[in-house]
Amino acid sequence: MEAVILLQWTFNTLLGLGLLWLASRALACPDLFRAIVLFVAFGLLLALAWVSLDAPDVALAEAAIGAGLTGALLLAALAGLRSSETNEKVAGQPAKEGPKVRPPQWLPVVVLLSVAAGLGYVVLSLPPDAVGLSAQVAASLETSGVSNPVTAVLLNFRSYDTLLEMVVLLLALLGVWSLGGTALRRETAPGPVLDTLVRLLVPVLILVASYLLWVGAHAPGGAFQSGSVLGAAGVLLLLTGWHLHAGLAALPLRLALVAGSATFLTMAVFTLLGEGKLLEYPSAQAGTLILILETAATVSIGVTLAALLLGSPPPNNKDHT
Amino acid sequence: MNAVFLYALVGVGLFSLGLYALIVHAHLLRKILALNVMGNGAFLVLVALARRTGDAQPDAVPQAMVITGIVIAVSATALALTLMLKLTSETGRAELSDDQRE
Amino acid sequence: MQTFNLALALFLLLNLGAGMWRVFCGPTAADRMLAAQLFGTTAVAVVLLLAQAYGNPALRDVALVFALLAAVTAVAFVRRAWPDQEAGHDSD
Amino acid sequence: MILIDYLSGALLIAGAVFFLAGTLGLLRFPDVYTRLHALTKADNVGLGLMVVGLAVQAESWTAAGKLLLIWLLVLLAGSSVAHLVAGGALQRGIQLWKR
Repeated sequence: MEAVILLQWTFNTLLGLGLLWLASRALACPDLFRAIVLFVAFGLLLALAWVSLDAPDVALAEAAIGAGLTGALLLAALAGLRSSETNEKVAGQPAKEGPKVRPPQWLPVVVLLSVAAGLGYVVLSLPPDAVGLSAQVAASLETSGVSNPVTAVLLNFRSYDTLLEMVVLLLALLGVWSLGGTALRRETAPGPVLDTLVRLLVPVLILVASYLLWVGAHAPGGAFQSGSVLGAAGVLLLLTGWHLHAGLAALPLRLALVAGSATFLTMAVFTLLGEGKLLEYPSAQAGTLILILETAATVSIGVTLAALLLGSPPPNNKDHT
Repeated sequence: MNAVFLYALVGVGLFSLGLYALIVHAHLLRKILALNVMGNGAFLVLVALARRTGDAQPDAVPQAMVITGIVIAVSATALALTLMLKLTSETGRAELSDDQRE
Repeated sequence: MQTFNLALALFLLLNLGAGMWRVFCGPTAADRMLAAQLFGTTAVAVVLLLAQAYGNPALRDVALVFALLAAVTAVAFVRRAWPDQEAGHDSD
Repeated sequence: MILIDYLSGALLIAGAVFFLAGTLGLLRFPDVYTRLHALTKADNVGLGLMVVGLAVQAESWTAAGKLLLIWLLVLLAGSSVAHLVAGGALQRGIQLWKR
């Protein structure tokens, strides 16, 4: 048993040091592309940290978002940055990407050290044992309709959080769209290999998304993880030149985007009228209601994440007239 | 020192590193990366502290909040990146105007 | 068997650290991306080993998502972020 | 039981050796094409051996099936990406290493 503890301790220490090192390299690196690759690697290590911290639900979300979607978003933005910089013909701009770090001035260093020291002191002074809300969660798990505590918290006990989160996602997309978005790119045709890869991978991604949605009731998984995987499928399609059929780009797309928020709001109104409390489900139907909510949320999260990568509303029939 | 405080301290370190980079770097893409590192540091503190339950199951509430946070962070990053691209196409440089004198 | 699995996971983590060198040195963007790709595969193996060591089969789903999502970043790189002219050719 | 543990251990160690070889190749080989060659060994054989080694230990056939699925997915993605990167590198005129 001793050896196991020692190994775990070494693993955790190395992982922690690796995280700090990768983050500092990613932030200090002179080349932006390298910084992004380091940041993606940082996301991968962070997912390993969630695994060691016994938080598989978080690890799933991080694996889908931190290691996949964020990297794709950042790389796409870097490409956009390069093309707009070459369009503007700003002299010496590529060199400007180079070291922007001024020699460390004393003020930020002092800020860094005092923030780290203060926060470190606070963290270390916390009691080593704290049950938090886990007792309450365990006590109410029976009536929540699901047996995975994290899903129970997200979709039942604190479902107002998730309701507002759906709205935040929608607002982020509206923000992107109202900025006029970025110019839609003409993707070149994918070669046969990429084409085959996408044709094989996208159905598997959709299948895994559905699996995670279903399994979320009793094991790690749920709407967020599932929606992120679905979003990754959309991102993969968009990157290889697929585009939404113009007939689907107007109303059906909007419906998919608001499905999560709308279902949540409807549910909130009904529970408020029926049970007298916001989003408090009758425990007999809770499982079914949660599944309905999660399905709608998954569709919305997936479509929103893919739309965020696209950057501007896809052209629809009305635009042409 | 057990794994809980190890990871919590790493989280604090990440947050401070991110804050420092946010202040000293002028390039907006770097500032966005720095914000993400800061956020991940905060998440790490939350999830690490949620595990102070001994052998029992970890506290599910902070974990749920972090999952929400991860999805919010990626959508906020996408919005920030769009703002950055917009600014670059307007001004030709991915920096805030304050930093143009150096 | 638990000790053995954990020891292997630790070994792979060290391996990962060594692979980091390539992300720094490049010299081409493709080299950096390759290193990140190896990171993804190693992370899959580490998660699978940890799933076995901790007796938590749910962690295999994490590895599954890793395996699926590794391709997304790589495709984003090949399709978007790869500059048409490489600044530094291989020289070493 | 013991025999199975030995078998699984041997497979896992063999897998780890391929990962080590992949990393060493990534570090030591002279150009992007040879590094690709080294990398795909870790992707395909290294993870494959590990997956078989873990599948031997797995608690059920479904668990073993999921492990196999993970390997197949990595195989698919890894080989396609290797092809894309090599093709892209040739297109961009990254020269092949000559002794």
